[in-house]
Amino acid sequence: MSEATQTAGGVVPPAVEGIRLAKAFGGVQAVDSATFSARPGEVHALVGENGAGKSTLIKLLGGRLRPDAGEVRAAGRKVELHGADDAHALGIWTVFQELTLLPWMTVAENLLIRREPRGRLGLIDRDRMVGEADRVLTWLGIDHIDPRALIEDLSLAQRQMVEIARVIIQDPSTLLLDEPTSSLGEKEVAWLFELIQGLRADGKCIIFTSHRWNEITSIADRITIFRNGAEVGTFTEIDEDRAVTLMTGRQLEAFYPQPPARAHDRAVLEVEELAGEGLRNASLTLHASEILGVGGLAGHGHRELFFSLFGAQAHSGRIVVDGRPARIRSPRDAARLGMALVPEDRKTEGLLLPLSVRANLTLAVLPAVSSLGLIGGARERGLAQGMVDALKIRTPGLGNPVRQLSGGNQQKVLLGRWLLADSRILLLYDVTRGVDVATKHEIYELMMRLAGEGRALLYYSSDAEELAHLCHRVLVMREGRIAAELSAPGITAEDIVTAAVRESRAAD
Amino acid sequence: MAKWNAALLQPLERAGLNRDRRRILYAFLAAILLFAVGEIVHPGFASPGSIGAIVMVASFVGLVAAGQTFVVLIGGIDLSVPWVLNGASILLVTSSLGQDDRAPWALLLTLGMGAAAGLVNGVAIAFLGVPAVVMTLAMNGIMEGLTLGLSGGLTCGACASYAPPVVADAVHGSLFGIPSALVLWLVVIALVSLLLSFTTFGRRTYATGNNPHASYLAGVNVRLITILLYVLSGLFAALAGILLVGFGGQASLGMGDPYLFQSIAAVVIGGVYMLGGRGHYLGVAAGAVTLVALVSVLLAMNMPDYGRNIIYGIVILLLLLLYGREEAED
Amino acid sequence: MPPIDTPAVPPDPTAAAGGRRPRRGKVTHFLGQNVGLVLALVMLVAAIVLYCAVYWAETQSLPGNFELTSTVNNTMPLVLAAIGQSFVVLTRGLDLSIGGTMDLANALAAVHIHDSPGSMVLWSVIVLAIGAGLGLVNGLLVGVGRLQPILATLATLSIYQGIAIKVLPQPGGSIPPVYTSVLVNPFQPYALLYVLLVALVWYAFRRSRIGVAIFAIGNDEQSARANGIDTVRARVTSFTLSGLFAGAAGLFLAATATAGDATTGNGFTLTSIVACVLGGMNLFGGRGSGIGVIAGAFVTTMIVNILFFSNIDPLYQSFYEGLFLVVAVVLSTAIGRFLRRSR
Amino acid sequence: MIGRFTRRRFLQAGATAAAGLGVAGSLALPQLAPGIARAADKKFTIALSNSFIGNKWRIEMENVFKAALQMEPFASQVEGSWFNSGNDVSKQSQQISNLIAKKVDAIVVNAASPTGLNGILTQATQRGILVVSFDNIVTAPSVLKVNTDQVEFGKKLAQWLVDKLGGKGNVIMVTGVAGTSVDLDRNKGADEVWKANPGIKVVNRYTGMWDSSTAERNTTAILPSLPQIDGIWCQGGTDGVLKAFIAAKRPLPPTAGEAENGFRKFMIGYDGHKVDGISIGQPPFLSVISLELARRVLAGTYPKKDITIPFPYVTNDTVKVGETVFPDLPDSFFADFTDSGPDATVKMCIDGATDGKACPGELNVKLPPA
Repeated sequence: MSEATQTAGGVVPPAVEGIRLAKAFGGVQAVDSATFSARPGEVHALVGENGAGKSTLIKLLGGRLRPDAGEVRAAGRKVELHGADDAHALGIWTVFQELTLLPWMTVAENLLIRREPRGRLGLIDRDRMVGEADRVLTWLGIDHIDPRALIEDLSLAQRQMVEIARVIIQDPSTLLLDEPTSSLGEKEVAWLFELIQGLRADGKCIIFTSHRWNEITSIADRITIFRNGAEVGTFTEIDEDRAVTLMTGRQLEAFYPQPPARAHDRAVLEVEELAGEGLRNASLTLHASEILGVGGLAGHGHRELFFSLFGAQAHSGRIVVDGRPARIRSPRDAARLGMALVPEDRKTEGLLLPLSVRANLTLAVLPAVSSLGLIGGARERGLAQGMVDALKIRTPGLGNPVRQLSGGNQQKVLLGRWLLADSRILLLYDVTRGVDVATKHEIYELMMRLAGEGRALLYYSSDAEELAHLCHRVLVMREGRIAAELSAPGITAEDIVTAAVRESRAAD
Repeated sequence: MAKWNAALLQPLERAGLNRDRRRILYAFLAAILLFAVGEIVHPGFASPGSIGAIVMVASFVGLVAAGQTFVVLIGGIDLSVPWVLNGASILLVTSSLGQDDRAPWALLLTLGMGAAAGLVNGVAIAFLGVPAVVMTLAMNGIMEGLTLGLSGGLTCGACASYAPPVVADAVHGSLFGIPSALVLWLVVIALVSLLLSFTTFGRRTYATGNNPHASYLAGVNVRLITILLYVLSGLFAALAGILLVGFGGQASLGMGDPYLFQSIAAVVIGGVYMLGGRGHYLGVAAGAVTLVALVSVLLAMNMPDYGRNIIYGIVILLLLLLYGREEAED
Repeated sequence: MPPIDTPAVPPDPTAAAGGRRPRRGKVTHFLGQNVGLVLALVMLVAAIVLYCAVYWAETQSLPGNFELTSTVNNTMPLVLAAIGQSFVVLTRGLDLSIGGTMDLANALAAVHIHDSPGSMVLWSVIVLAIGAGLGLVNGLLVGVGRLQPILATLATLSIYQGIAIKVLPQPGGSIPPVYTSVLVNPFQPYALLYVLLVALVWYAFRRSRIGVAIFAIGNDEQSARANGIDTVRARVTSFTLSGLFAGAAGLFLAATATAGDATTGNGFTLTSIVACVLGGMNLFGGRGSGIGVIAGAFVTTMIVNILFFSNIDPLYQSFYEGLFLVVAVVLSTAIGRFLRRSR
Repeated sequence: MIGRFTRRRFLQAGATAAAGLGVAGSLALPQLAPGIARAADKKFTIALSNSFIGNKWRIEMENVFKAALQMEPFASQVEGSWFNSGNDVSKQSQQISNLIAKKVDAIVVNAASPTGLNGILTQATQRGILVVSFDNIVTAPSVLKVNTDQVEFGKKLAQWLVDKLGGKGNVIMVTGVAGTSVDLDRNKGADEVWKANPGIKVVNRYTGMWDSSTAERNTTAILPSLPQIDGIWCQGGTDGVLKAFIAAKRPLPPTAGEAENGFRKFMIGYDGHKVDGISIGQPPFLSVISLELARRVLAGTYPKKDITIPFPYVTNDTVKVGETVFPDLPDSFFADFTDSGPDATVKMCIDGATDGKACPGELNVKLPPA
């Protein structure tokens, strides 16, 4: 089962292996009998759709999760990883997608946490710590980051670099990187790849996940494709079309539905010179029946754009809804104008996990199901059930806590909430992230249907592929501005990524 | 242990008793258990008269705890209860001068004062971002200073007035053989439960308590809800003040002092989650009865004061650990 | 561990993004990152100035050695209690049992400390150990029993108070004068040394592994765990430290009083929180400085002094106190926000 | 009624303290303007340092003090001021420090703790300041003490009950705030009497916290499970206990209690209920006696010695409307703000107690013979 590499010195076992690993979360099988292996001295890319189980696999290999079944091996020996420390002891280090930096502590403190230089009386010598951190940053070529700065005050790209730096200086023998480039610009990516190549030359094993195909092909020695929680295959050479087919289980064209023809040319949302924290004079126009994509690197103002439009962030500029100037100072204002925001993090920003499916669905339309403030039980159930049926939300019952639902169904509940409110301008922020493939497809279909009904969709996705296939137009944001506008047909994911990283500086 | 627990819980779960409802059940069971223990150590403790008296006393705690429940449901706390209650009791007698015909206005004024104190708390917490602990603590001091200062330390001419007879009768009288203070409490229990479980306001309260940010993004006016909940807390503290005046006949300084600790304890015993979002007033009502029954059992046992403090703390800890164990099971 | 000896990684920094930017000075960073502390110190200075002004108006002289000594001595218990509280506040908790722990420490000290140096040292250590032990119990309830801090300590407060009354049923006992003069010398402000000591302890805490761990769980518990920090141990330690300092506060309270009273500690539960808030501690954890907390404790005493000399109707005093608290918190929040935004 | 602390109700007490700030204040009566008057005719400066102010007894105590300051001989000889600190020992300690800094001649203190202020008060006496403590007296030896005999208080109430019941019957004891000397002393006095009279059975003993409202609540909760009660021994909150009896439709047994106006109203018959009782009070005018003691010691006309005054008491036979009971005043009013009879220590008018206003004429405080 386990593969070994034949070298001059003899048989070198794989650096790290996962054998028939399985892991489920609340009924959802995130990883299902997955087998994976990576050698020392190679860069191994792990690709797959969002929700294919890559992140879970990385957590299993990195000791953050314990498998329900199967085993992890390091350097050929079966290991029990009870926590990060166990993995670290074996030289396995991970950079997670969710940053694990401490926001109100300095870069130096974060870089050297638990290995701070001690001075007299065994106390941490802060000056030396800063000096050491400065040395590390300089040596890694990221000395534009001030070691005394608070993490809170850094840009997302800088934080990502600190997170990577923190692991690199541990001298890992196996390095796991979960989407390390999602918030990095061109130069930062080049910086990272140079680091990775250096590590490879030194015989380290690097495993990383990414959504950017050109990055993957430019640096990976081998590629393992994941789908539905298990590996599909490992390749040294594969072209993108084939890879996408393997990832999605269907032809590229078949997987993404065609956006409906735009029936209207009526502008429903016009935004001029929108500015605020992280947002610099963004202007855009959204039409009825249109799916307007928004893309770019993480941390370049998308979130701020969506939240400002929805009234959840202070902003200046002009917003016109349906031809009438609108003052949107709170989500309630926005909702009243027929707008809806489906945020990326449904667990912390969207749903009320312990509350019932019913309560979550009707939260934005409570006045409609109540009279004199009293909720009409039957009416509420009727509306909620209607939406559950319409969106094919799989739930044991209306009264069950929404926590018990799978990610995709949770996302549908959130969409359903705003559909009940009959919102005509839907701000969809990375709604397919962490959603299983089947549900993802359903969400695409739903988006098309909604656009077909004349609703306007502003759609941000971290997956350029999605934007390329689903949108009428795509706006690419960079440093809080709209940097480029691409129009269908003929948008490709490469175009989007290129526009996003072009001229991009390491944002400071 | 875990299995054993699960085996025990499953039938309950199937009977529609989810965790929150189970907690109400526990609070009631604890009260019943205490009455049983009381009867053993002190025969006569569980007689109808005795239970009635304890429940009646519990109603005062229960009313203050209703206000506390509202703010705890959004993860807040109201430390201004003691002097809002005191202020209300003094305002009632000084404005009514013990006369029935002035009573309606005096009652309105008093409730209005409670609401106003809650309003200031709510606005400072919702808009100025003052932590609830700090704001309500300061409000307690502000109300104390104002009450003492304006009444000249309860030496004002009107300060000697009695509660209007209509108020006193409302507390001491009875309706269909049930003491009317108790009837009032039952009405409050019904209304508060209705408000929390069946109205849009209640739904938004739970939503806010569970996740204020998500609720805000769903169009809930989180600030307004927050303010209204603190207003309600002030209102209930004032209502308790009114009842206490009716109960004791006159206002006195320091009337509200015991009600802070007790209202919080009742909320805790009643199974309301201190970080917000979960819990029912029915449980809190049971918690208030449990608490007063506990104190009364200890009084009946002639337990010295230090022992009372210790047992009091231990019982709360045991209940918390029981709830906490269930939390882990989920 | 320094990475210089891993030459495999590119030694050429020019390949990387961005050029070296000039570093901002240490002091600039410190001020920008410790707005709460700076504001607390400013508030303290303002309070002292105001105090001197009203003092002058009343007595036509300036405060002297006696005023300094008594102010420091009277504030010492609060300084210690507030520092204890701050360890728990750093982890997003509150320790309501501080008053109970102080009561018990106070009672034990008054009952057991006798006139021999041996008994003084021995019982001081025992009392501190008991304080730490009570804190440990809180910590275990919160860290291992997973109870919310505010609830667990509300229950233990009642228990600790009960034990304190059992130990010392009525005010009494006595503290040898030697003990008093060592801790809170009535004639010279030697207690400033303890303030300094507390500041040094904080300094050391801030630079210790466990300090980093406690700050880390207040920053982001999950991240802290991901960084391999034993969050349970850190939490338990924060409560233990809180208990230890509450124990010390009880000793100082007994020393200033020269006798014991098992109820005098009660008020410190909430005053310690107030001192933390005035000292710029963030109640949501992870941010704050013990030095600020010390300043916060002294501000509360200064307010006592200022109101004393400004002829205010005593019946309204709580009103002014409450008002001051709200205004101070609202203002410092606003100023802090403004400073951060304008940076 | 001593102390009337509610210290143990930590949250409230803390809340008072919380703001952490202390205060003080002198109502700056014009004739009391500091400095000026003193320079003119060398008045004695005497300050009252009170702790908790949130109950009626303390208010009256302060009022009679204020009233006395406006009456002769004090008006021309003493420059007075008064300060409250709440139940915060550190705060009161700090205020006393400020009084020392102001170099007052004497401090009259009702302490937040019998021991908590010993340190600072000893300093005050070492600096030549005369300190007189009263009510909740302090244990520091250098401080003069003015009080009633608390053990005797408990004894007297108990003995009256024993006599009333013929040495046989069920009695309840409503105690005060645990952890205080006053509570312990009063209970001790009572227990001595019970011991000597085995026919008396104490069927229950619970706290009323020296507060009518709390006493009423606790009595209401416990009463239904108690057998017939033949007598009530109560340290404080007596009217609350009686109200609970009435609400429970129990007959009012002979009652030995404090000097609450409400209790005395029942003694003369109120609202259809009448109780046979003895009412003993901790007199609020202890502050005035302390003031007088301070004045005379400073003037050199009285030796430095502690004073124990007999507590004024009334029974159904002696209670008198307008003198020892006041139907128009609140139940929580302490009816013993003035002494009566030919040997009365202090005679104070009602305005003095309610408003702190001067009474007509001179104030004659009769200290025990030196």
